[in-house]
Amino acid sequence: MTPAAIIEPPAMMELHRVWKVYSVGPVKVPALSDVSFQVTKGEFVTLHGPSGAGKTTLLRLLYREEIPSEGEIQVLGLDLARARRGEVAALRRSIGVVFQDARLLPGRTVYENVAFVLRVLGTPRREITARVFEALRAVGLSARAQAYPAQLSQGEAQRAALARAIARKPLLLIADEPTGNLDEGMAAEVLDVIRDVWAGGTTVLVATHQKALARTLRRRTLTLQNGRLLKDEG
Amino acid sequence: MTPAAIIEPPAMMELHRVWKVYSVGPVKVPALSDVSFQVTKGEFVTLHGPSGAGKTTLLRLLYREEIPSEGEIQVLGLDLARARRGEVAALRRSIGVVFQDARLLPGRTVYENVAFVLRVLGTPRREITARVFEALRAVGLSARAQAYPAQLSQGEAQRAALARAIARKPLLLIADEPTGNLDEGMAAEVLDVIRDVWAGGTTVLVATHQKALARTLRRRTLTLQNGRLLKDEG
Amino acid sequence: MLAFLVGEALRDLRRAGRVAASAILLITLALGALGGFWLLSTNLGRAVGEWRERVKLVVYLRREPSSADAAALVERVRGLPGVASVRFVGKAEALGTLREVLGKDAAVADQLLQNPLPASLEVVPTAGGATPAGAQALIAGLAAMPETEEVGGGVEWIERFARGQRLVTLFGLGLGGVLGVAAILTVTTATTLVLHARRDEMEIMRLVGAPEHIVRLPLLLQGMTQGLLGALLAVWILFSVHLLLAPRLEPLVAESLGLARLTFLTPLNLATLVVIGTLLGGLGGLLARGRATP
Amino acid sequence: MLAFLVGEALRDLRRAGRVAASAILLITLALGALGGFWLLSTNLGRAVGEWRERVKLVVYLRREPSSADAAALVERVRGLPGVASVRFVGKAEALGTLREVLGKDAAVADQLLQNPLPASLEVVPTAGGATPAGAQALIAGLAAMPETEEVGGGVEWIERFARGQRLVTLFGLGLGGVLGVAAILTVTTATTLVLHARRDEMEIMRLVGAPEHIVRLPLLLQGMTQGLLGALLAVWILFSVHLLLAPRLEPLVAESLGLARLTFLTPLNLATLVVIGTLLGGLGGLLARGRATP
Ligand SMILES: Nc1ncnc2c1ncn2[C@@H]1O[C@H](COP(=O)(O)OP(=O)(O)OP(=O)(O)O)[C@@H](O)[C@H]1O
Ligand SMILES: Nc1ncnc2c1ncn2[C@@H]1O[C@H](COP(=O)(O)OP(=O)(O)OP(=O)(O)O)[C@@H](O)[C@H]1O
Ligand SMILES: [Mg+2]
Ligand SMILES: [Mg+2]
Repeated sequence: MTPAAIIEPPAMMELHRVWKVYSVGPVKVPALSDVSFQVTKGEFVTLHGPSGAGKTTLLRLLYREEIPSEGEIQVLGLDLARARRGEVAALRRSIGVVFQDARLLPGRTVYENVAFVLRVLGTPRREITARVFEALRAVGLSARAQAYPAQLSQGEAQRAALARAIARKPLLLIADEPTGNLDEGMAAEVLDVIRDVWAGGTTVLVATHQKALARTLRRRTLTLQNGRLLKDEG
Repeated sequence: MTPAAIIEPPAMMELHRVWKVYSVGPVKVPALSDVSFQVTKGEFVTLHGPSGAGKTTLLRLLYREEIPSEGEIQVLGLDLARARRGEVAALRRSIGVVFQDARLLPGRTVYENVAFVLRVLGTPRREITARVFEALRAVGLSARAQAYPAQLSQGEAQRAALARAIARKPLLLIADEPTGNLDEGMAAEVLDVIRDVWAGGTTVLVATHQKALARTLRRRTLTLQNGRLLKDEG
Repeated sequence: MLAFLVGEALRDLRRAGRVAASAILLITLALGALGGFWLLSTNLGRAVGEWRERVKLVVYLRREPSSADAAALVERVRGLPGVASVRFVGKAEALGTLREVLGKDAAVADQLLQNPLPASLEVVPTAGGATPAGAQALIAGLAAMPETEEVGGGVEWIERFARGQRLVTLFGLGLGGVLGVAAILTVTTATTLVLHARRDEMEIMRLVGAPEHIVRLPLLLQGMTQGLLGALLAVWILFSVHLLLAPRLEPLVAESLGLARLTFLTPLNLATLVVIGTLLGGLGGLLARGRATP
Repeated sequence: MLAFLVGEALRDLRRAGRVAASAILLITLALGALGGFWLLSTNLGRAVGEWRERVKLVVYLRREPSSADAAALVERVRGLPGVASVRFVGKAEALGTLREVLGKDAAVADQLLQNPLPASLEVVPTAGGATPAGAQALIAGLAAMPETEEVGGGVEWIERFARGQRLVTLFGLGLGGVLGVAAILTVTTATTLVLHARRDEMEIMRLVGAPEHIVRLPLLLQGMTQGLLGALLAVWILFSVHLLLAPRLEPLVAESLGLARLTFLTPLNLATLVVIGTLLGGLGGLLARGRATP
């Protein structure tokens, strides 16, 4: 399934002098300026920064929803600048992403949304139901399995996106504000789920604007501000 | 512009034994169960509750995006069960809503999104530019005026929605998690903006799942859980 | 407020891009077909008019009347119902005509000892007299005159004429049916396209309290603009095709239908096409609605 | 995996609802028009074939040959290039024909002292001999024979025939052009519709790493299903229309084109229509793409 290069990566990800400049009409918006860092396999990294700091932009570069204006990015040993379409798809299947805006398939129920990625991975049919419900139970959504995305509250949608990301047991889990729409109790539960996934060997990268959350996690924290990497500590 | 009944309302809003039950296939989801309360003109009310408690559902009923399964709702003196389409539109023009998912017009820039509601209200053209920039400055977005919604970070989109809601100086401001995607510093600024609007005479209803926020505001707080109104205190 | 509405309609049209172009072309196609049929039917109608003038009944007379008697007879026949015009043909004229008709074989006529052809009246019936039933009555009336030896000559023309009209009608019905389907499809598709492009936007507009006319009118104006553009395009295409093909088709048409010229649509026809297009487009815009307020 | 893909295609089709129905009907319309033209052109082709048999040249002979000489002459003419068949018409037969042609005026023929009509050969040209150029050569050859008095009779038929063929070709080109536009529009519109309905979904699928064939193939299958349904509908409509109209049109057609029967399309023609429809639909599905990976 995954190309040989992905099996034993030198580093989970590696960014070298990455810039991302958006053009809005004549205006240039530098969303990321000269960002370099490395994450090794099995790390748990928190990406912290205020609104508009460039957190989502950085994560998007990692699964190649965007390409950098300058600089080099390697994820799971794959050089994203040179990757072919099939390789990008294979890479994305190894990464579980919790999008900030959930991005569930609008025409499918919660169950079908989670089952879809498993089918795409070629998971045998008889395993799928069990694994989908296991993931939904973990995020506390098994009761809403038959609901369509438009029928979910914001917090529920985000948890469904988390279930979709973890059901496939990814090598890398990227979560963009996974607790942004959750109350404290629910947020703690969701963090426990993410910690369990990490304990199972998955590398984790969580973006958040909540200082408190970053502190709670007590992990390596990258701090972004105005597109610059201010601190790398923990 | 606004019907006579709206000018001197007996109460800003009044809910009487309101139920909202959604059907998801054969399953009935009771999002709100037997909710009754009143808000008078000039109040600042916080609606608190965990994810899925029914906060968004309750707010939707107030500007009639949804209709209750049972019970009666009056807003600004208008009985929503009996309101005609033109009356509903007039009511919505008197209410500023910050949607949880921002809901900006996707084909228009931030400036145009804010200007649109002013034009709809019949604001003279020469006033519009000044008022739009005043609102954008208040939420710290004047630099992003020419960006389209897809070019905003989540936090920026939510602030644009707030600018749109306050630019028209509404009688009632409804804000659904206005700080959900904001860091602490930005959240405090946004709350100051909302307090200023309230100080100008607007009645305010803010929904949040953040206990800390509800406590900071030290205002009347309605607490929802599983669709039931648990507490009404402050 | 009007400037605002028109501005909204234009920006929508610009943004709709390929979708709008597609809707415009669909309307062009439907109107082009309609106009083409109209063109056809106008010219067929003219052909039918000319055919009618060729329909004539021949009343063979028992003997050649004096010229005064002939004039009186012509007067009398002209008074019968269903008669448009009457012409007297003397024996000598009849032989002359036969000689022309024979052409190569005219030698036959030269060999005659005496003129065996009878004098006759050529009767052109009115539109009413040219229907199968009207012709029946007219023939009966003509046959009943004491001067008449026999009536003949035109009946098969009348039937051919009636068949020709049936053919045109059938053709029109068939094409009309197909066009009806095309027009309905055009409107439905345009509506669906516009709807898809605007549903979110319309819903948000309603939620911020935009009055219904501000939500809908731009769509209506946009639809009407599309319809107008489509119609103008169709008129232009029809005109070009007519300009290009008419000179080439005329010899063939002259032979098969007996028309010397293929006329184009009148300005009134063209204006009607443009109005229909605008209304069709407007209907598409009008039908499009976002999620209704509950 | 196949079951998954087919399942995806069917669920998309179901969800597309009105949009899919619209696309299907557009394909039906385009194929119906194509099939209708085909039907027309098949029958016109048959009519042209029958016209050709009516084209004949008449060689008027200086004097009536003996029956042995006549047979030899016929043999010789048959050997000329461009000649399909030859028939000898004696003086007596010619007068009999004239009498039939005169009908009402046959009295003229009875008054003759002697038969003034010449004997003749009726020459039917081959397809090559029936072109304007071929006829020119054939007429020259026939005129050069010592027995020939004059050649005539068929030239205007040949020109009429050539014009008829030109008319059919022009008609075909015109209709073909309109159909081309309709087909392209159909595909574009179907593509746009499908795209609008699926753009978000396809983008999300790509983001979760679905391989390109899983993103695209259901769309292709869905498009092909739409095309297939549209084509079958078109065939059914053509069949019904033919069944309904053919008996009514046949008398008119017999008169104007000389065809006794209007034939339907062959099974091969129908299969081709169905294949074209399926390919058109598939093309629409194939062209639709979400936002490309950067
Ligand atoms: N597609 C785009 N086009 C133009 N500018 C963009 C685009 N996407 C993001 N930006 C800008 O880049 C900056 C960083 O955006 P980003 O979404 O990465 O922020 P963020 O840290 O995720 O913020 P938040 O916490 O609010 O989600 C913002 O100023 C934003 O307006
Ligand atoms: N359209 C709908 N159809 C079916 N169920 C719905 C619909 N909208 C909301 N619900 C359900 O109603 C309940 C309340 O939803 P609501 O959006 O009001 O929650 P909330 O308090 O706003 O949550 P959050 O803080 O996560 O936004 C949830 O369980 C949700 O799944
Ligand atoms: Mg973000
Ligand atoms: Mg909510």
